[in-house]
Amino acid sequence: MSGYWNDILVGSKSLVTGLMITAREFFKPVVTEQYPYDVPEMTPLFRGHVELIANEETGAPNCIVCMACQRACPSDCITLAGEKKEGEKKKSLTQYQLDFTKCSLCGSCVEACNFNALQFSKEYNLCSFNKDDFIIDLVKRLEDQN
Amino acid sequence: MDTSIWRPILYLIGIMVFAGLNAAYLGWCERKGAGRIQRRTGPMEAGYEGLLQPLADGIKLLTKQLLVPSGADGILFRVAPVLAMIPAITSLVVIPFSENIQARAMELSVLLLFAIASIAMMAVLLGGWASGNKYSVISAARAVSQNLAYEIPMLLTVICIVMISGSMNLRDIAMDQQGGFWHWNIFRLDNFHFLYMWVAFIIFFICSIAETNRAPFDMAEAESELVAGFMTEYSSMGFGLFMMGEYLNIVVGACLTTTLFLGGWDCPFGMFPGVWWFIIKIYILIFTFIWIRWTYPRTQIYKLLNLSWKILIPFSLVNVLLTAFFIKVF
Amino acid sequence: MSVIESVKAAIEKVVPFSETVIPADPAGEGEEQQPDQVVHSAGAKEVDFAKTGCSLDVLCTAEQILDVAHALDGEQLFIESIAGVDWPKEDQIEVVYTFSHFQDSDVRVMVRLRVPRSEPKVPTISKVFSGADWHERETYDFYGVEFTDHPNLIRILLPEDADFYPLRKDYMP
Amino acid sequence: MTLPVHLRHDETFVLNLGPQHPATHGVLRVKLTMDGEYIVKAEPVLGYIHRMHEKLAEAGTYPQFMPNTARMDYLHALAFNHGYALAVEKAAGIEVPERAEYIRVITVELNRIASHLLWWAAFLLDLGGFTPLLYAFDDREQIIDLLERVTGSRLTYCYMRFGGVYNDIDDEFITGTRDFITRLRSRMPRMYHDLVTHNIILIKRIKDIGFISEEQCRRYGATGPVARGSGINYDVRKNEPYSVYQEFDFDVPVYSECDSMARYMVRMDEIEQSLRIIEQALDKLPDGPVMAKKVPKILKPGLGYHYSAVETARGSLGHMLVCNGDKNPYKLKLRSPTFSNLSLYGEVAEGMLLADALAFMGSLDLVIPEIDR
Repeated sequence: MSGYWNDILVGSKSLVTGLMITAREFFKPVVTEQYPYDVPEMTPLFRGHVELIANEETGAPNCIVCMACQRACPSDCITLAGEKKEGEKKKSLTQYQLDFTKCSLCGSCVEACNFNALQFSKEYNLCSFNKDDFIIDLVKRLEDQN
Repeated sequence: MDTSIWRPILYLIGIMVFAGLNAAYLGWCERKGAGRIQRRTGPMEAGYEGLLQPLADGIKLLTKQLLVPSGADGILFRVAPVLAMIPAITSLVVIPFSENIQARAMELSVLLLFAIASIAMMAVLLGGWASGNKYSVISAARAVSQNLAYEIPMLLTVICIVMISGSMNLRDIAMDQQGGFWHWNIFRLDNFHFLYMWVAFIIFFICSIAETNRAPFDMAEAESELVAGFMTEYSSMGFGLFMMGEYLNIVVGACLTTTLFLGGWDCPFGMFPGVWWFIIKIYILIFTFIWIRWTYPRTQIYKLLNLSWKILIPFSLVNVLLTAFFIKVF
Repeated sequence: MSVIESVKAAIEKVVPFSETVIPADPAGEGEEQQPDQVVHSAGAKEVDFAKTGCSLDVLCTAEQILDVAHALDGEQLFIESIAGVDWPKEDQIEVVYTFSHFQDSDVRVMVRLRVPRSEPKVPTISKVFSGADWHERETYDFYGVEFTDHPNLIRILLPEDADFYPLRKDYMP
Repeated sequence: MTLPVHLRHDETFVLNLGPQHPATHGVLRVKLTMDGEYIVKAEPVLGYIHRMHEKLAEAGTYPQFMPNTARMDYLHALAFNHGYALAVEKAAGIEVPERAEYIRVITVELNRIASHLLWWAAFLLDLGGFTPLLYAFDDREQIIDLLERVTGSRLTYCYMRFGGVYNDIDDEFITGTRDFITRLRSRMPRMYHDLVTHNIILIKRIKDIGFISEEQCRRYGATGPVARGSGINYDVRKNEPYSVYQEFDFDVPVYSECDSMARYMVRMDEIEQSLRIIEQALDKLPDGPVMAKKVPKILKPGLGYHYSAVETARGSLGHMLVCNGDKNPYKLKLRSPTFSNLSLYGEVAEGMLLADALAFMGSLDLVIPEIDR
């Protein structure tokens, strides 16, 4: 019987305490961000999809087509091709295709690169109805940026 | 011209408008209230602070198709949502909003109200049963046992009020409490009724939460157990009517609590009584409904029945005895 | 007596300890596989916990597994996992059971047994360790190892109508 | 009028709970044979998001499997990272610099708190309380922001590397973590315990519900908070200390009530213990590199069987690695904790009410991708 009264008393007290807590929260400012109006800033290490790094002087990609990133990729989303131009020591990049639909943003490609040619972009709001939009031509992207 | 015809029609229109606005905007209030409690903004996009949200929701629901599942009982399935709405609107007819604003003053209006309120649970039963969905059937079964368990303490507390006021007319009950908060049934000074009437008020309030199927007693809806219970198979306005019915039931519950316990349209300090006091009181109560819903987890059906049979019913029986005793002695 | 010693004594009764390992190497590619670690015949031995994560390595036959399970159950070990390993070169499928202990640290018993690939049949231990039920179903699912007397040997992770065993080395999707 | 078809032939009926059900936290299906609201037989059906990670491991090289580990238990992804890194390091004999070990512990414990907070939120959602979810997310968001600073991702981390971690932590992370510890400590008693733990409705809902005996835990191999809620003092961090856990002073919360409330309390106490570990790790954090010098580009670990266990938020995670000297694993067996924890569901849920069975399921803390792998 004591449990019965105890349940009623302690129970009612706990219920009132609960109401007090939510009431206090009611008057506190909101903690959410209204997304399209307040855009959060990405941290410096944020991993968007990868992008090519351009040489500071020439503006051409740093990539020498060693294929290390392609081999390191767990999900086969990188296809690249290059050709050796006349009078140059290194190969130059002609095509760098990223299939972002398969990418898991693990960063293996960036780590595998020994020539400072790849980095993560800061793009996070990509969306499309078309699957082809996510097969990204990074060479073209770099040219557009320049 | 004979005004006696126009008066009821005007009141009916007024009630329809009141019911419609409440059904639409309580949804918005609930979402805003929940948002504030959870420290987010709630609806913001449609209109200023999302004020047009009910309109948008209404248009969306109206333009959708009412699907009747193949295993369902077609007639009952369509009737149930309407049944959820009608008793709530009908109940508003006998509610005295102020001394003069009452569509129909009846001698036995309390009895009528409770008779009609039971039909609202019929809607849940029929909707759940007719859906032919197993979750809905469980929900219907829960709704019946819950309704049964909570009608009893609710009516027992109402008996206390009837004994004190000596009337079953809601208007007379409210008139009896005029003249400041010390005349209200909950704090009534004469005959020392305040000693136990606040318990009756709490019992009545808990029961009205249970009767209106609100959290933490939303056993029939229980979205994380029974998906949405009786509403699982409803789409379009079928769903919309259930939602509106739920909010209107809250309004009726709040009106009833105000009339029975909180002095109806009386000002707490005994001055300038009027309809605004009634409105303020019912919205405070409605806010409490919302506040409670967004604070507690849901109870479980057997714990809920235990609460009713083991705690509320004994307490309300004792209350009836005490009322009789105090009336007789003092 | 510490837990590990009593476990040893219990296993000793079923599977004798043996330090000498007979290099059973039917495929004849002894150069690639050090027989000491990859293939050895029936017998239990102690292994370095720090290096392999196990304290006992028991290689038994399919008939002995129920007795081993009873012995380990008596020592209050709990079942950690059951895994299959496919060895197509030896034409064998290996079933690896791991058991561990709740109180005593560094007790992990790895019980291994090998059955022919063409007819992989192992008695179930789900009567002893109820948890083995699902693990055995998983092994059946991936390797096609048939656990005899299992109450409910059906596919668990793959769809019911799957007719392949994906973790066998020769399975190509 | 006749009864509906499903009730006509027998007194019991079959209720399909899931694969799309709000309380199963993903695509788990439980086939329930019901007698009214009572469960006669419960049979979990798995495999709706089975992805065959074990075959994927065999198909790629050792480092290529690392991103997959985070896709199993998306709530405690860093522990899965850690477990796989430890397994391969043990097999290949790679030494990890001390600073990297400390950073691993800090991030894993932060992630453990995030996982428990999300469990708490989802559990309350199962019980019908919506508001606590948002309060827990408010705190969890702080952790996610901190982890995003160091790992670069918010949910499916790929942070550990063989021989260290991907990136060093900075001062902002350290001060942020210290702030977070004070913040959570000040919020725990009010927002978590007063609002929910002491709430009579919650106590009535989960006390004496879902009784799991110690013996059942052993027979089914249940670990983690489920075992600790049944009075078993088993924590891989204490029993087989890995990484630098032996350097820290922390308790393993054990409750012997064996019910859902005990499991609830274990997790709530574990949050506080994790805070203690993080605090000590931040104090002791040594300087130095975060990546071992001599890690070969192509790993070829030694032959044999290697088993390594770590403690995730849900229990003991085992990686059994069979190496044959090749550059990809010969066999990787993942012993996921929830797989074993869920296997006792059928036995325990028998005879329960539907609502209780769902509360019990919530108290097991299921993460379906980890069960299905």
